[in-house]
Amino acid sequence: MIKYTSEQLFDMYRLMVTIRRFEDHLYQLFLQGLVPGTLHQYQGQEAVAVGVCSALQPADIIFSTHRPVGHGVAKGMSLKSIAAEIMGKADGCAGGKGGQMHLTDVSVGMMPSNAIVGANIPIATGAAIGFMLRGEERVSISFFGDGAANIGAFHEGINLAAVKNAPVVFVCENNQYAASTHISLTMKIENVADRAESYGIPGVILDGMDVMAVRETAEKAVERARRGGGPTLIEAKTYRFMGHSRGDPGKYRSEEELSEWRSRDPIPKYRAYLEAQGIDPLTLASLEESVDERIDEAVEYALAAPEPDASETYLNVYAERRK
Amino acid sequence: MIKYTSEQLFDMYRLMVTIRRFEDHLYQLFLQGLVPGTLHQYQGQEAVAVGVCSALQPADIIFSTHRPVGHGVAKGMSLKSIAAEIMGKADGCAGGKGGQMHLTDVSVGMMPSNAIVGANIPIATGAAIGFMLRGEERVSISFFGDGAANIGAFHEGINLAAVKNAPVVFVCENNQYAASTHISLTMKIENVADRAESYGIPGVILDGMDVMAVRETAEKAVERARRGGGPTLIEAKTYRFMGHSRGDPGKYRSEEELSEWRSRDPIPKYRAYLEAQGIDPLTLASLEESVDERIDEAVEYALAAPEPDASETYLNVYAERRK
Amino acid sequence: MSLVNTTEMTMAEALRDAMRLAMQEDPRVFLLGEDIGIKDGFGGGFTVTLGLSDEFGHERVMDTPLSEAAIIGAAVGAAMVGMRPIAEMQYGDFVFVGMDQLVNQAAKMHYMSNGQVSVPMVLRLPVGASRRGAQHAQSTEAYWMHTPGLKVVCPSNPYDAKGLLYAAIRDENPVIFLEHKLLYGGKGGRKEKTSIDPIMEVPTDSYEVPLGTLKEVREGQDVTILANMMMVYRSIAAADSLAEEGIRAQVIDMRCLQPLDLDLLSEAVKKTNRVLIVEEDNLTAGWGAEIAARLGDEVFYYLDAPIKRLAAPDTPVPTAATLEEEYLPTTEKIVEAVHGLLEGG
Amino acid sequence: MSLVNTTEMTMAEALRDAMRLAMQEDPRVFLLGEDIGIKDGFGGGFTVTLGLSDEFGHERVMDTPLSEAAIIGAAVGAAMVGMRPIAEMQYGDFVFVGMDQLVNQAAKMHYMSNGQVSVPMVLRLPVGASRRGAQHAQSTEAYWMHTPGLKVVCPSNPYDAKGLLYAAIRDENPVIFLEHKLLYGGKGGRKEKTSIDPIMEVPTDSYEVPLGTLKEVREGQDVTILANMMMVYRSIAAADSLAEEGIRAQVIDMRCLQPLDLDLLSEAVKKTNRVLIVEEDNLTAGWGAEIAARLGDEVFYYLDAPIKRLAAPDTPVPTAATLEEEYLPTTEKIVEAVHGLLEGG
Ligand SMILES: Cc1ncc(C[n+]2csc(CCOP(=O)(O)OP(=O)(O)O)c2C)c(N)n1
Ligand SMILES: Cc1ncc(C[n+]2csc(CCOP(=O)(O)OP(=O)(O)O)c2C)c(N)n1
Ligand SMILES: [Mg+2]
Ligand SMILES: [Mg+2]
Repeated sequence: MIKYTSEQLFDMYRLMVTIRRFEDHLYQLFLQGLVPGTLHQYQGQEAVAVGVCSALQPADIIFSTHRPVGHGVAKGMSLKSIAAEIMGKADGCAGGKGGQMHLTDVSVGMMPSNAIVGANIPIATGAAIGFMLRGEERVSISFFGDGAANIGAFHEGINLAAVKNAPVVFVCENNQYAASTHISLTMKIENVADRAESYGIPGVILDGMDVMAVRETAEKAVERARRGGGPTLIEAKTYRFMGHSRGDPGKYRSEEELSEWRSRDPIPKYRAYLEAQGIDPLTLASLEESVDERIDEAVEYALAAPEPDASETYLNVYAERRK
Repeated sequence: MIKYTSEQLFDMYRLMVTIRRFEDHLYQLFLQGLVPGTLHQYQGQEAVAVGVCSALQPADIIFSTHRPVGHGVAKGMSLKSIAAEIMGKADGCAGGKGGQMHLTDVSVGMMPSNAIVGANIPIATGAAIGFMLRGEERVSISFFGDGAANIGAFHEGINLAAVKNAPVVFVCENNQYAASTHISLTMKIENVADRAESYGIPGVILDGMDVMAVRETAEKAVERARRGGGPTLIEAKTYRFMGHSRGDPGKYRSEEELSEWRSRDPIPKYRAYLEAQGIDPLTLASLEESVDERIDEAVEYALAAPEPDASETYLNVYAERRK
Repeated sequence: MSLVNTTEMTMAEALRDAMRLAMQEDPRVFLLGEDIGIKDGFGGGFTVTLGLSDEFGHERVMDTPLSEAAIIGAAVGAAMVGMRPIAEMQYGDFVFVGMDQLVNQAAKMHYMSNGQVSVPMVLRLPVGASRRGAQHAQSTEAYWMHTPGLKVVCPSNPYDAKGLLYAAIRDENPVIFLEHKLLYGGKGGRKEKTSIDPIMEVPTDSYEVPLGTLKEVREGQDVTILANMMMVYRSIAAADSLAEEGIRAQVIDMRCLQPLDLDLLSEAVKKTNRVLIVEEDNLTAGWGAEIAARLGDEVFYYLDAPIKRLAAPDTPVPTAATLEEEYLPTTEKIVEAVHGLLEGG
Repeated sequence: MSLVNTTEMTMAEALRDAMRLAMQEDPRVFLLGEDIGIKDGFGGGFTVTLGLSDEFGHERVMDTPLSEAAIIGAAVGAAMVGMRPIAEMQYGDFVFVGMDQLVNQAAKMHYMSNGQVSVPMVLRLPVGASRRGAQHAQSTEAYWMHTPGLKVVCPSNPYDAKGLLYAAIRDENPVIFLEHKLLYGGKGGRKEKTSIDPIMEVPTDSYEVPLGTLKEVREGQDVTILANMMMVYRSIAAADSLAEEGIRAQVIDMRCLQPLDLDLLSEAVKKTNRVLIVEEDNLTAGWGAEIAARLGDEVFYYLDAPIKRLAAPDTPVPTAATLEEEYLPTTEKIVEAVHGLLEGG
């Protein structure tokens, strides 16, 4: 039973392929020493960002993390603005001031991504409270990882959202690791979603490598929140194919584990699903080609973009009074 | 089936009556303007402090809160040192520097009580980790209220204790209120103990007005911790008969609620239990008398004790190197 | 020439009035904190929000669980989507539980987003020693002055309190608003032991006292005393006693530490050539250190004596009355310090 | 006369060695933090704990969940029962998540208990800008200088790093130990982009560099430059270039800000009569402000020019290279500031 239009199905595929190839391209640039700062990459987790963001209305907003490229692309940011920001260029989405961990484009609802693990949870709750007070039927999404599930902000932010019935959906991307530390060392229980019971809200565990499953679950939770049914804690079991950040070879992970999860790569899985629905592989191939073109364009744009002028350093510390 | 000696039973009664009458006496002093600082009183919750502390070995330690008098008395602090500290006198347990919210007597295992709600939870976990590393068979206890169950330190402290299997027992005194805010406004679930599941440790709910039930539950949890079985979260349903602090008339609580809980006063309940065990009411009466004498002595001592010398202000900021 | 309608107000009443008027005028303004709106409750730690939940309801005067990181974090999030939250810490010292949300989020959000997002919020911190010990007495100005992106306000009287709070609510940036416990003017059971309760005629309408301004509260040609909150009163008392010795001490109320009106200070010191900074918090790396360092550079050649600072010693705040009194700068100590200054230091 | 056995060490190796020796000598010493002991892991954010868990096991080199309030709080609790914990924040900026445990607990415990309990712990904070933006670059010294009960240490070279860390571990008080990211001397993939990797001969045995001491790293009669961590190197480079113009600049390494050796500073300034303070963190209410205010009082009559401060502007730390470079004080700016000082300011 396909309840999505082929346009929606294509869109999801386009976004997932874009994220994967864009991140792979950035990694190559890093190897060539062309990436000035750090890199926390999203390959392997594409189904979560795309599944959740495709379940949103345009006016809904997302709060991302130190690993924001997938969320930014899925929410509709331009590849140019992301690439330029990662390269520390003036035309970056934050003028080079934010950098890879601080991507933002309010015009598409991508709120500033946060390099403090877990800090976006109470912030997303506050945005949702803001929507309630303004009578706006908007929903806010908080993305975070398995590591974030053990920090105080997770507990306080979700509990506040629960008692205020705030229109926020908490999406935990459990990729099994917080940097080099496996989740078995940081929690005695297996599922982050089981912690939803402490706050009296629904907790849902799902296969984060299945974009359709993610989208359907996200749609239910987002509509529930929009209708005043309060927050949901979604735990997407997933995996990152790269190290934690730029130079991390990831030796703390076994080869077997990595290849086992690679075998569940969300993109070939979804491509097989599309083909099973009778979609012509050539269409997908041409779509992938257009993705590559857009990525090359964006990277060229970023590499050619000017550095921010030194005088920018002193601007935007304080916001001016709006009349 | 009485598994406690009559001496132990008497001891518990003596301690509960001491706490009740001592706090009542301090309230009278407050009304006479003789208490310089603040007061957060323990009347109504005596069974929890006495039940838990009587389950401990002498070398075990407790971490108390802004409402520490009951814990301090139950752990064996002298009434004189408590009264003098509350009066801000030099002979107070902390020389007048700590005050009512910062009672401490390390010689009896009463670690400095904490005026930051929830802050003693990770500290108690750290002490327990210290015992493990030192190979000492000691247990640390963290007391806190229902309000503390919603703060980040609760989540981080208990989770760390759980993953390290630390010998610590968390005792939540759920007296239904955090200052003027009823628990129904701060948590969507009913029982704090249910949050134990988030950390993979046992959670136990008990009638905090029944000192025997508290002691038995505490003994199991303390021995479990001492044997390396890890932490337990105990939730004692209890009630405070006074306002939140010194001048609070507690109008946010209904008369019915207060009188309903007063009808479950832990002291007459325990006294009835003792008499049912055949203990002569006269023995209890004389015991109460000796309590009153000791309280009067302690209050006189405190009222007569000297103020700390101004020069003390500058001492004990930094600890000297011990050779 | 329309007469301004005024009425007698305590600090608590003036602060409450500023919030009430702001909420009436602007639906984006809302309050959140512990025990601030509970029916028959406290009206916040020091009665400042008493009655507001009856007028505006429990959504706009929102009681929260005991979760300071979530209180500040939610204020940041709400401000980012167009609201103008006023969050209360029941005591200023509890801000450290939510410090990341203030220092790493609220203060840096506008800059890190290159101006795309701003965080128009006020965080109210009751400060100052009040016989409750080290975790219920800190003033904390210096932490906020060292955090770019925050504004820091510390009124000493009801008129300034109402005007500065009203201006802070309308500011586009996170404002740390310090309120001294002994100046609230609480009545009955809520009256603080050692409080000075300034009561003043305050305009009933809304008005702004612009952030970034300081106020000379006493003229004097011989020495300039810079003080804030409770220390303004002790400095004025000291100036009165100095006047009896013919020493004319100027007192400037440092009601806003960020942005800082350095020109006003420089002009003042150019005339008096001697400066004493009086600060309730600990001496080392206090707000006074920055003022002394700035003026020591700006008006170096006008100084006839070194810039002196009188502050609390570098100890946590003790609880007992005799110790708290020793800890706090007193009028006598201020007089003594001025004498030292006049003898060329 | 026994020759001291030495070997070449980077900062990371010197710090690791101090901890290794302390752990060998004293069973009370243990480490806790994120990713510090994971098999085939990072060895902490900057390789400082690499290999220690192989030697001492995973209890004494304890990996924790991502919970900074619990990491610091557990260190406080363990220290209170006789252990000597060394906690690591992966980046200094994350300390704000656990700030209450540091400012309200660790710093005040000894005082509030009137000496009954002490908190002998070390909190290691990797600091300094490294192209990762405002939440991964703060230095934070000033916050700790303003918190009585804490000691503050910030070494610039491997010799001092090992000796100061060893002394900090043996101190009875909570010590905030700042380690600059660009001085670690990381190798291979972990090498920071803009790092200066000081490698030095360091004694192989354990030794203490006493807390509370400062170090003249370059003599000079004309001006005194006070700097810490990375700014020591930029100040020395500036002194070299000034020397070519015949200007003799003294450079003092401010390796310990609390306790502070004010006498050494006063004596130095009495000779040079001119002072420039160079600080990587934001200017306003930075550690330089306290030093300028103190010296401005102590040696006022010896100053031939106002005490100058050169620090980062009052902005969060920008990420892009051109902006970070503009933000950080540079050797050129130091030279310029000294010229300004010599022309009488
Ligand atoms: C409060 C805080 N502590 C530590 C760090 C350093 N750090 C950045 S990402 C990370 C691991 C986070 O793991 P998780 O939340 O699972 O996200 P993932 O990286 O797996 O996407 C750590 C320890 C940080 N940024 N913030
Ligand atoms: C972090 C923090 N926030 C707020 C306060 C102010 N305060 C002191 S006690 C209290 C209520 C605590 O309620 P609970 O934990 O249930 O303890 P109880 O007073 O009921 O024993 C509050 C809000 C504080 N001391 N610490
Ligand atoms: Mg993870
Ligand atoms: Mg309670």
